[in-house]
Amino acid sequence: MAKAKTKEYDKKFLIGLLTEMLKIRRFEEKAAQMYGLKKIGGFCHLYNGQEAVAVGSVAALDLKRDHVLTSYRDHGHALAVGMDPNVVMAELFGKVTGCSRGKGGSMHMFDVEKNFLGGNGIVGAQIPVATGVAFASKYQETGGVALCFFGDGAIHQGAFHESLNLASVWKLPVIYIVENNHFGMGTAVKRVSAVEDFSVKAAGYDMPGRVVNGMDVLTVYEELGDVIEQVRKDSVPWLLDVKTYRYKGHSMSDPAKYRTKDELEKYKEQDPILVLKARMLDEGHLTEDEFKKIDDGMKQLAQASVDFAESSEEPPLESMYEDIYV
Amino acid sequence: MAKAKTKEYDKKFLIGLLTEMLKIRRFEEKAAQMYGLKKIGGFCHLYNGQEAVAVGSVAALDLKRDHVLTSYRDHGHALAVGMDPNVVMAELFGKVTGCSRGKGGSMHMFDVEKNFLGGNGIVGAQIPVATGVAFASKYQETGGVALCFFGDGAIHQGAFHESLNLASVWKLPVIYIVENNHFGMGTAVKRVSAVEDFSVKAAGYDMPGRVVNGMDVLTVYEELGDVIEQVRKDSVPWLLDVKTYRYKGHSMSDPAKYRTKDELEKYKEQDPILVLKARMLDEGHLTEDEFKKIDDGMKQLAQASVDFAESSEEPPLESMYEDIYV
Amino acid sequence: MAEIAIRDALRQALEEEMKRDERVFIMGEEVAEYNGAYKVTRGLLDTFGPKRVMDTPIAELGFTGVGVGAATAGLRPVVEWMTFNFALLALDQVINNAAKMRHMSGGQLKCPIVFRGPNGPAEYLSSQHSQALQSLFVHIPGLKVVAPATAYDAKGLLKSAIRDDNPVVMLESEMSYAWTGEVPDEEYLVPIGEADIKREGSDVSLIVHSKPLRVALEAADELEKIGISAEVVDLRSLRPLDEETIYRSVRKTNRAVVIDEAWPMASVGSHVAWLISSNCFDELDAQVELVSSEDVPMPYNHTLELAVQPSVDKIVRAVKKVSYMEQG
Amino acid sequence: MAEIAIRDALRQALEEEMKRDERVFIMGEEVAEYNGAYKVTRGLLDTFGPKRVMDTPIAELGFTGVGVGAATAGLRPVVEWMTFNFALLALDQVINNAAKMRHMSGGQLKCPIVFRGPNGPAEYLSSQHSQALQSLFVHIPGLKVVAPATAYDAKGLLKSAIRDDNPVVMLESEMSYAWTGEVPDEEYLVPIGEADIKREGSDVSLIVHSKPLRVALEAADELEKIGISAEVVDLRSLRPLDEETIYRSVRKTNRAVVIDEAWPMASVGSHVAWLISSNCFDELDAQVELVSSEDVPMPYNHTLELAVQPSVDKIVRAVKKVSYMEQG
Ligand SMILES: Cc1ncc(C[n+]2csc(CCOP(=O)(O)OP(=O)(O)O)c2C)c(N)n1
Ligand SMILES: Cc1ncc(C[n+]2csc(CCOP(=O)(O)OP(=O)(O)O)c2C)c(N)n1
Ligand SMILES: [Mg+2]
Ligand SMILES: [Mg+2]
Repeated sequence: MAKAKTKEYDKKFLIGLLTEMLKIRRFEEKAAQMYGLKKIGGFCHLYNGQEAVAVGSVAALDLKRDHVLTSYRDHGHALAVGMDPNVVMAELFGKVTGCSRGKGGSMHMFDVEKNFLGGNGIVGAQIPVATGVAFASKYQETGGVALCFFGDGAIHQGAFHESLNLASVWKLPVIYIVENNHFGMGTAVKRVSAVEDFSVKAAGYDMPGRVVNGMDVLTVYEELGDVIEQVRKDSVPWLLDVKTYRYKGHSMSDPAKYRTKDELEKYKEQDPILVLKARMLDEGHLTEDEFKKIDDGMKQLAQASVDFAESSEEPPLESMYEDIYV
Repeated sequence: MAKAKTKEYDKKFLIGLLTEMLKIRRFEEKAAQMYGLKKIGGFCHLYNGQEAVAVGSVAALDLKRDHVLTSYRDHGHALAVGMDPNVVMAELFGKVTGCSRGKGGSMHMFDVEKNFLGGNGIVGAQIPVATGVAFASKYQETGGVALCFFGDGAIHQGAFHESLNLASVWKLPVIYIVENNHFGMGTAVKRVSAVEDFSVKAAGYDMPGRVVNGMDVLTVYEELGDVIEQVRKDSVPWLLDVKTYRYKGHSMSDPAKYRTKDELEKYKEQDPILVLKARMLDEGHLTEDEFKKIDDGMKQLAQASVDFAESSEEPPLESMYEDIYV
Repeated sequence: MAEIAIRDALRQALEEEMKRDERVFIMGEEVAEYNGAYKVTRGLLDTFGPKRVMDTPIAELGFTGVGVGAATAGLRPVVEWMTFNFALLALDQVINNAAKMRHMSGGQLKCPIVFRGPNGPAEYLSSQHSQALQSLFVHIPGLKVVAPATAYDAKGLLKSAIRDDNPVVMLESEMSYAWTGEVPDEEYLVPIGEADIKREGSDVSLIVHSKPLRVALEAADELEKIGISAEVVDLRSLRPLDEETIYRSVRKTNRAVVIDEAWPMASVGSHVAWLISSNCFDELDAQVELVSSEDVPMPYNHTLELAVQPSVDKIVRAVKKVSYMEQG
Repeated sequence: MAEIAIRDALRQALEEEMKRDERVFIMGEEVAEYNGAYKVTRGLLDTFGPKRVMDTPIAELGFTGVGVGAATAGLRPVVEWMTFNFALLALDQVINNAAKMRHMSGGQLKCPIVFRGPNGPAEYLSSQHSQALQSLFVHIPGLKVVAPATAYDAKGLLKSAIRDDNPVVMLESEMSYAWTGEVPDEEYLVPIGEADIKREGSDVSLIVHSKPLRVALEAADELEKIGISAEVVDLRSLRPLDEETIYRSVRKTNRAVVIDEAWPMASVGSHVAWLISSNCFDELDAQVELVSSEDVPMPYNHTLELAVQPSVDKIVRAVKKVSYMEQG
């Protein structure tokens, strides 16, 4: 795992990353709280702990031409691509002001203008779709790259295998990013995978692969920047195994008894927000006061999104017949 | 590709291999002829050229406890495991005396007593099934090994990926054998595969892999013997890329315009029957006369199977309601 | 008789059959260490160990096919799909292999396997996670399909399914796992292929299966209040279908409403409605009505998702329609 | 008007639409260099080059999903499945993605894609390769499904399908690719969702789709000989279904036989039979009969496989039954 190079970043950029991660963290905390109050139902897969992955990756993208696709654990990516927290929270509330008009809920955030194509609830099913999005970019010569996020559990799906071979044979500009949070629901990676580092699978598709430290947003940013540049230039797919960790249970109903408190605490010591904060304090790019101010702002944003969702309308009954056919 | 070691074989054993290969070759020629006469219909995928693969592999098996599964290109395996050519030909004719009572036809040869579990028409679908058969052998502690044959085209199916991971995680006694005849229908391997040697895929499942020369029956026998021994001992799966070639079109309706005559001729020079014959002549294990006698015998066997099939009954109409539920 | 939840009835069935027959084992995502996504397999790992209670990777096609192979080679697997929505990935192994193994081999092989898990809508899950997919399985000869809606039937049918030498698809329901019902202390089986009259009546037959049994029974209560006596026929088995019991009921009541939480087109519901229409043509006093799910993907919003499904109100309205009663 | 084969009509549709719209491309196994397993795409590689006519690996789930992604991102893919039997492997991408993309995104996305290939029994292929699987697709809201049986309809419907902004499943048939029929020289479309009366009649309605249209028409000829005037309604589109045209015909003839080469349970056939039973209840003089495939996996033996499918004889018998005529 390569470490973040000690590049020089300007303060504004770093503040941006920090803000994005805090935005997600505070939003997810709010979502959890609202779930507890039964304002949100169903599955609700939170992103706490994994913020550096979405934020670092998206920071390296050009969303005018690049695309992002992910699984049901999608609030983080939705916010990272720049979706308004209001419409994300409203979607969680099932309100008509939600990005998917209350049809999709937690697992199905979409924003076509931000080139964010969801939000897929079937484990691994976004992998062929993202491959097809990359296909379209190549076909239309947009220069766009598709970022395809999926979990460590998804890698054992046939869809992964079929897609990677296709992407390699057709030289598609797609980056497959395993968000390896070490568990698929209650199942530790090792119990269901023949290999520990998924990057070794890349060779089977004659594809470059790399392991990335997903707890450090700058590492993610730099590695992705590097890879995206290559993909844009050569139009060849990549496979990245990005190691990260989720602090919460798999979904809101999971008490996460399958792991130790120690393990969780160990990861929290490398918390991506703390890591970046420490570095910025260290480098003089941040003061505790500034941090608090940003953080408070993000808390307010999360609260505002709840207020927005609360005060939004339910979708009208007839809307059940809408959004099916064009 | 390892060459056949110059082990000492007794004449009887070598004659056995030669006889089996000739049995298949002459049977397939007969089948082609019968197809031309419209005695056989539908898809009919012949095995000419690939005989060394089934014969060499099965020779290394213990069919009291081991199992064989393959694709629709299954006449060769059926005969190699010792099925009576009569019931195989009768099945091709759709007669009630066929192994599958005229229900299965060319793609679905089965012999439960020979532990030959088919004969699967869906590309790659036998891969999970064979994995499950190995699972049962391990569960029941029979010491049995499952041989799973499939084509170079099948390797891109998700079923392959899911199965190999499962077999590796669960340490199942299964050997995955790509019968790499360089084409999936009209598609050359290189056009649809990111890699040329499939054995490289094994590492992605922490599994040993090897390339085998499938045109030499003794090589196949020795390599398989070696691998089977290891699998039986350690109960770990293997992936073998066995290079071979099919002389005929994909099925009887394919004129095979996608390859050159030269290429075909080049492979025919390494014809597995000729290769073994030459070696046996060389080593004094065979005379031309003996060869002719064996060959004539196999031609007669093929003809006898046609006679048997011809004179067999059609399945009764009511049988369409049979063999569905136990 | 003990009053237990459906999830526990299912667990008892698994436990009893695993004790009875060493060849029975269960596999699926999270069935072992996590005790099942919906806790149906709770405690089984402790009782039977990892050889017989196996967590799988998320690879529905692969592990379903492994089950098919294991069944073909002499074991009796129970494959749990975390939900039927994910089973779409495994359909090839179910339809092209499990359902055809015996046929393709001319009767040489058998494939004694149970595929089970929750089917149909749960709550707040949107369209990929709330599908009642029984039609896709019922359509296929070579499969059996059962759909219990009470603890008694769940246990008895699962035991029969495990003992059956054919592939059996068992439809459960997330929303009804917690429903309780009486289950005998002694061992019993519910035979596959027999419908059950869950409530006797004389004016109209409500034909139902799976979770909507409950709304059908509630609708019968409502109907009683307005003087309509509804008979509730619980199909329990969808393939084979107990046509005789259905027709006997309809020939008595002369009116039928079929309830199915799946989409209407090419569904179990419309099939049963046609069977009745055709086979009871002379006895029917009105057309057969179908109360299905709306023909739309399931929305996430809870009000909408309830509105999409069969309800007491919709059933009552359909009954009034076939009774030629003015709509309110 | 030229008389051309269905396969050529389909190719013309592809060619015209690919010329018309740069975003249209076709992919599938053997569609390019091999000119299509059934030669529907003959010559397209030469005309449009490898960018727009793409051979795929044998990876149905993968390339179908790639199509879905490409459609979502602005292209208009035509995905050829070598046969529908293999499409079972791709069903998750069709049902959970293509059919729901628009819904899950609250109307933000659209998925203009055509899935096509031969469906239904061919000859001497046994049970894995001879399945009529339309029910599985027709069941799903979010999809459109078309099933032409003439060259005219094949061309016109494929062109409409390619221009449609929704996912459209097009059922073709290996056995009918060679059937010829007249096709106008000028451009035309056949709208999705309109049934077509292929033969007018007054005594009984034969409702059919896909390949069995031919046996239905032959049966109508036979029936004429015994004085029964049969109207043949070709559904052409299965989703949406042109219910009005069906009912109009049945309200005229008062008798209906539905023909479907798929298995009977939870099928398009039994669904249509129920729709008629229910919506024409007062106009029907007899029950609606369904002539489906036998409820068995397809045997390889040719005599058996013919016996399994709908035939002129079976249709005539069904018509006699709904006409209360003595059986011979
Ligand atoms: C095909 C399929 N199978 C099962 C599920 C149920 N399920 C939802 S998430 C999940 C675990 C996925 O783990 P991973 O891919 O590691 O992603 P993470 O949740 O850790 O982000 C499972 C089994 C599903 N949604 N889709
Ligand atoms: C899932 C599936 N897709 C497509 C087909 C049609 N098909 C039959 S054989 C074949 C080519 C297979 O090639 P390969 O795996 O190399 O085996 P070979 O025929 O060379 O032995 C194809 C595409 C099929 N039977 N199943
Ligand atoms: Mg994970
Ligand atoms: Mg091949």
